[in-house]
Amino acid sequence: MPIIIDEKTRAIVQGITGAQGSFHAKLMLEYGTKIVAGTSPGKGGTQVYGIPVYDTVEEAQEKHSANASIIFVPAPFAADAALEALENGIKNVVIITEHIPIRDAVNVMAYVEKVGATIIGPNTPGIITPGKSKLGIMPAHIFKSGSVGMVSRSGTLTYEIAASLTRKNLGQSTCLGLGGDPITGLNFIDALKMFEKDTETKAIVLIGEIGGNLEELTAEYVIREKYPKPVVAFVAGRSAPPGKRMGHAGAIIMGKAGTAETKIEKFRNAGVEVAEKPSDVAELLAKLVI
Amino acid sequence: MPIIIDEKTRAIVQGITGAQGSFHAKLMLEYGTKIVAGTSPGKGGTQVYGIPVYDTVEEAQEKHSANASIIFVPAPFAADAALEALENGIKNVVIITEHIPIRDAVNVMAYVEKVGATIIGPNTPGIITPGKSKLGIMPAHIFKSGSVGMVSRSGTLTYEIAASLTRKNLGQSTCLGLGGDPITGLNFIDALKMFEKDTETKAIVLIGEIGGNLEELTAEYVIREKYPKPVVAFVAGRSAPPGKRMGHAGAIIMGKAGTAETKIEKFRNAGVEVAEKPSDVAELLAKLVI
Amino acid sequence: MKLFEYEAKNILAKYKIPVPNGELATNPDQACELATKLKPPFVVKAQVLVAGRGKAGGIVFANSVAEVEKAAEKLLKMQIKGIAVKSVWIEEKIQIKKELYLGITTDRFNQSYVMIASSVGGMEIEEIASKTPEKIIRFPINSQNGFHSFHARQIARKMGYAGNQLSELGRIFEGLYHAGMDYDAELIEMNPLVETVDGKFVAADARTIVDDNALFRHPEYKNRLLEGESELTLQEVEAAKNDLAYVRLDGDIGVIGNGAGLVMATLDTIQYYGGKPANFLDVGGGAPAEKIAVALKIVLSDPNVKALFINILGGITRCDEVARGILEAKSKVGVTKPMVIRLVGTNEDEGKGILTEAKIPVLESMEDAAQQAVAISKQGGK
Amino acid sequence: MKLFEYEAKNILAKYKIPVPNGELATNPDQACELATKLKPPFVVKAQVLVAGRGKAGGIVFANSVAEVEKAAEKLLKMQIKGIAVKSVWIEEKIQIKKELYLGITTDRFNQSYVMIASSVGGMEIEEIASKTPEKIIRFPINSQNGFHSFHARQIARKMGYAGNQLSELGRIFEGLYHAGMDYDAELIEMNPLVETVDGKFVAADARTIVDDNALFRHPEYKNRLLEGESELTLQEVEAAKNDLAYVRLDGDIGVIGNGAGLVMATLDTIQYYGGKPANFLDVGGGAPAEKIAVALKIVLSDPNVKALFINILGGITRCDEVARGILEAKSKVGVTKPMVIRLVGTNEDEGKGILTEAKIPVLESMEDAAQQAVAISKQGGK
Repeated sequence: MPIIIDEKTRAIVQGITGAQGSFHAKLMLEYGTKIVAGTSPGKGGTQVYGIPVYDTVEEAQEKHSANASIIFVPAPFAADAALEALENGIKNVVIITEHIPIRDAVNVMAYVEKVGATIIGPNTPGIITPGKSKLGIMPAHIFKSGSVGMVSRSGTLTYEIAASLTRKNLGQSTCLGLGGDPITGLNFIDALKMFEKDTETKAIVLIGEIGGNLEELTAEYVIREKYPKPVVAFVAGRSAPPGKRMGHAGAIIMGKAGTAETKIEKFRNAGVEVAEKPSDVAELLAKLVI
Repeated sequence: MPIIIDEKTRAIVQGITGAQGSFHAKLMLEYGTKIVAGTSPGKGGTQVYGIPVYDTVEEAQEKHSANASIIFVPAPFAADAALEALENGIKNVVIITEHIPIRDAVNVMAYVEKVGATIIGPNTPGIITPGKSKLGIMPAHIFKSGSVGMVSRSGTLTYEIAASLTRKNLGQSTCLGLGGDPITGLNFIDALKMFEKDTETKAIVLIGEIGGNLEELTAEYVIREKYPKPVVAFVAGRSAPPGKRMGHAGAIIMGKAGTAETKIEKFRNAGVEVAEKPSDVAELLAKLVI
Repeated sequence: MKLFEYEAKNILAKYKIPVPNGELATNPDQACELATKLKPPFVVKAQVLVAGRGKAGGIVFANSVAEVEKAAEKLLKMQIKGIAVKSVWIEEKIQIKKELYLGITTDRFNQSYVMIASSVGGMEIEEIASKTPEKIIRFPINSQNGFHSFHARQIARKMGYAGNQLSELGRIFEGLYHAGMDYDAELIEMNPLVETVDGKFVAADARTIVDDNALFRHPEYKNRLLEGESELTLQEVEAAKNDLAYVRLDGDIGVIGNGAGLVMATLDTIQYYGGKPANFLDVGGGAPAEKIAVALKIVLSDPNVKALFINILGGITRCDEVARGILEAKSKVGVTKPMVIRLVGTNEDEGKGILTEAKIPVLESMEDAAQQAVAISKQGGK
Repeated sequence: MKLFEYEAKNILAKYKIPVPNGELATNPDQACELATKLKPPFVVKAQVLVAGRGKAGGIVFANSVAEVEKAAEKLLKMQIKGIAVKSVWIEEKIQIKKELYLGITTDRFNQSYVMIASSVGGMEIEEIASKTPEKIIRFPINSQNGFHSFHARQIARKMGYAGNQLSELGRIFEGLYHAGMDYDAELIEMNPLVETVDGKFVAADARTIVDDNALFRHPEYKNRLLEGESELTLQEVEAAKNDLAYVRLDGDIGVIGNGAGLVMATLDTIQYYGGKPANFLDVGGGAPAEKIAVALKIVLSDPNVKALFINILGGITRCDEVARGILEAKSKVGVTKPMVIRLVGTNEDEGKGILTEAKIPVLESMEDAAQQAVAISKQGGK
């Protein structure tokens, strides 16, 4: 069984009537994801590609009992949407929305901690279990079912590397974007734990970037737990000058902490192979999984 | 065993350097209560009647591992003190302070609900297990060890009735003031549950007053659970005109709800004896416990 | 502390809750001038803090500026339940389709704030609760989790709204929550919250009671309270200044005690023995001598009082301080009415000693003291 | 968004955190006049948003009003790291006994805010952390429970304070927390927080970075950002106005991509093949054609750019919109530099179709495209 989502996942789309929400609801449906309902306050009673739309998650849940949600709600209202999903019993929530204020994200995560749920994102491309289910905005055709687990802080870079894996016939069990914001739900270590239990996953690709210390902590975790499956990493931002924010709040380096160099060094010390450029990931992986 | 406190209780006094805090710390010590430490931010390192004073509960706990606290801190800072006690592992907290804003009290109670602890008060005279321990400001000499459990929304009225019980040789197991504020920790039902389990308690005196619907809910509880021990009630405020606030936030009647009449009627329907005046409580009780 | 309607509406407006356009006037000329800024028809409303203003004639409709002037003139000469009308609120009249109720108050049992909503409004919430209990929605608020706009939408849905109206109500409910929290309201309500004929929502009347204990966070209101700009009588203002809880009643036995429960039981006992209390006065916990003296002064300033009943059971309050306060009042204010004093509890012996030395008798039983006070009052205070 | 020191200090003062008395001046005369309101000796500080202001000579001590005028004159003519000094902050000099550090930032791993305190201050927190790691106190904040004054006192105690100083530090820390939350600070720090010779505490320097994503809650700063009153270059202001993330670098290959990770990897790959990127430009997710056109315009306005490398991997971004944006830029702005375009993902076929029709070649491999862009730049953009 892959991680978090599979063919049995029943999902709602929050913010389904917006341009992105409706566009991707259609793509997800076409991919085979069970999208059972959508929500959009003020648009209750309408339909989007045949999906019933409700004003509240409460009503959607009364009628459809979903177990996952994907959020396309604009940033100022996205934290509210996430809390709405969680309070109405949905345990897996993917937040696509970017530009959510940090304070809002912190509040959501504190609530998650209390109720026990899984948040992917915010500012994530989502999650895909190729051939089974997709809760995200990734272009589906670049993925292929297989045994490589992928977890990444960067959206488009995930596509880049997933596509190169697929070209080399290295299919994926589940691909998961953590999200590029300073505060996100799942982290690398959570994902490694899930992939460890998943019998379909034989090796893991981990895509990091400058800023923060999640990669460093993950490297320590790999050493401490003698992580049993092979891991290949790529870290974006080697050429980034310190102190400059690169594109989103996640990618900023302060002084020495969080540079690509320290992250790469820590990974290598932990026995994690680190690729020089995106296309090298597939080559390193091919050697490991044969 | 009596309820909540006994001779093994180890307590700290928060706000011990104030006039009330130090005065009652002394009285509690004299009564035999194990007061192991006091706190008062800015006064750490001093002593009050031989009790060591600390700036923080954290430090007091490192050195004395108390399991109860009594708070005399001024109203604007009292909620902070309660949270400090709770976060530092103290599970029984008595808040003597009156005039705590409702919003602050609500925040404390929401935290209590999360961590599981017992709050008595605010705006309470505290709790006394006669002959064993006293965490409160009640004049000790009016109490006497025995088998009547008392629980009350009113401080001085508790003394009034406890004294009349003692005069009739009706001793008390534990006497407990819920506090006169609109938001308090323990309620009548919580106390009834505790007294039910306490083998020393043979009968319960319940002192209510106008305002709110706690008495009504308690009467319903007594019926629903077929409460096994005899209960005698007194309700203050028969002569109060509606819509006027009587002395503290607790004692206000809005329209028909919360009048003495409705409370007394509900109690009588539940088989609870209701006294006409304070001195009648002891007489009704004497008949019940013989 | 109750706020005036215009204050409550100004708060709502700050939280982007629609209220009728309006202006406050303290004389008919000003009313006339301000009305020209508004669109007719108008409603002119007496700003007083007593309930039942409408039935007492405190709300007048006006179709023209001239009628506003007349209404203001009439209202500003009125007394409503003994309170003089000092200002009027002139606002544009709303075209009502439906009246709703929305309020936030405290829920003792759940130890939380609770939002109460009803698709029936315009009368007291207690009346709504007894007439159409099935229309009352109680929504407890978890203060750790907060009240979010999705909660507001869930409530709006239960009230029977959908679509844009649901979203708009959601915004209004969320605004009310933040207003209530920020202003430490123990009650904040819009009653009625009106659905207009064009499907919009407007708070046609608003009521806010600020938690007295939180006034230190709201000095703007604390100051107004102390300056007497409120519904309080002179005695009540004096009491509030001294942190005493005083309520005037219609009898002739002045009562002073410590603890709301005890004072209420004292009133009840007086009544039980056939007497009539002149007031409720709770000196609270730990009152020093000066406060006791002020309490006596306040109670004695009521000409109806024929006898004084002081009932103290000391816990945090010390009997010696009470005794000293009584002597202080005797020497400074001069106590001309007969006093019945009952004094037991903390430092009881010192307190009794002080009074006995001053030749003031002290009783031990509340019932005995009550009977004695009733007897004195029946003899006309002799 | 970084705030100026004086803005950061004004925020602290609002939360009752002691800051030195000070005034802001934009010319030497004004500096002279305002200094008379303050007590000498003075410190005159250039208000710029770049780090290392002190080492660059941006802080001048002055013993008299005349010296303040001179200092202001000098500073207001200065450029610090290429940024012109437009204003100076004149404040009273503090008698320092000890320098402390206190800041609040985010903790990715714990998904929370974290307060960082140290009894050593005055240098960058990273330097403190590497020199005296044992002096760093990390205190995670649970946003549901909040940060209360007792938390603040616990931290002060760990910093080695007791008694009144502990209480005072507690008040300051609590104030910093509320300031940070209310202003949506992703970083708020007092460095140094000074213990003065008389045992008081004063925030001698202050830094605040407001979360860009929360600027909709803080229009006062959002407006200043857009008006260019900040540290940003012209291109950066233009980018911010259009919600584009742009960072100027020192190479000659202009880069446009979608997604920070991909754009960074693009820069890395250019560097890997021996080229030098001229900028970072992330159009973000789902950029419409107009935004792509603006991105091209911004990158092309940098005279150093010899070649343009557009690297798009569409997810939420649609390739057809990107293609239309490129054509729009070509027709409106005129693209004179050679372009290398790599375009795959959502609506890839439509996008390629549009560009192919316009005779613009499209590549599929990022590495191939990078190598081609590097080759063009090495030939001087031909």
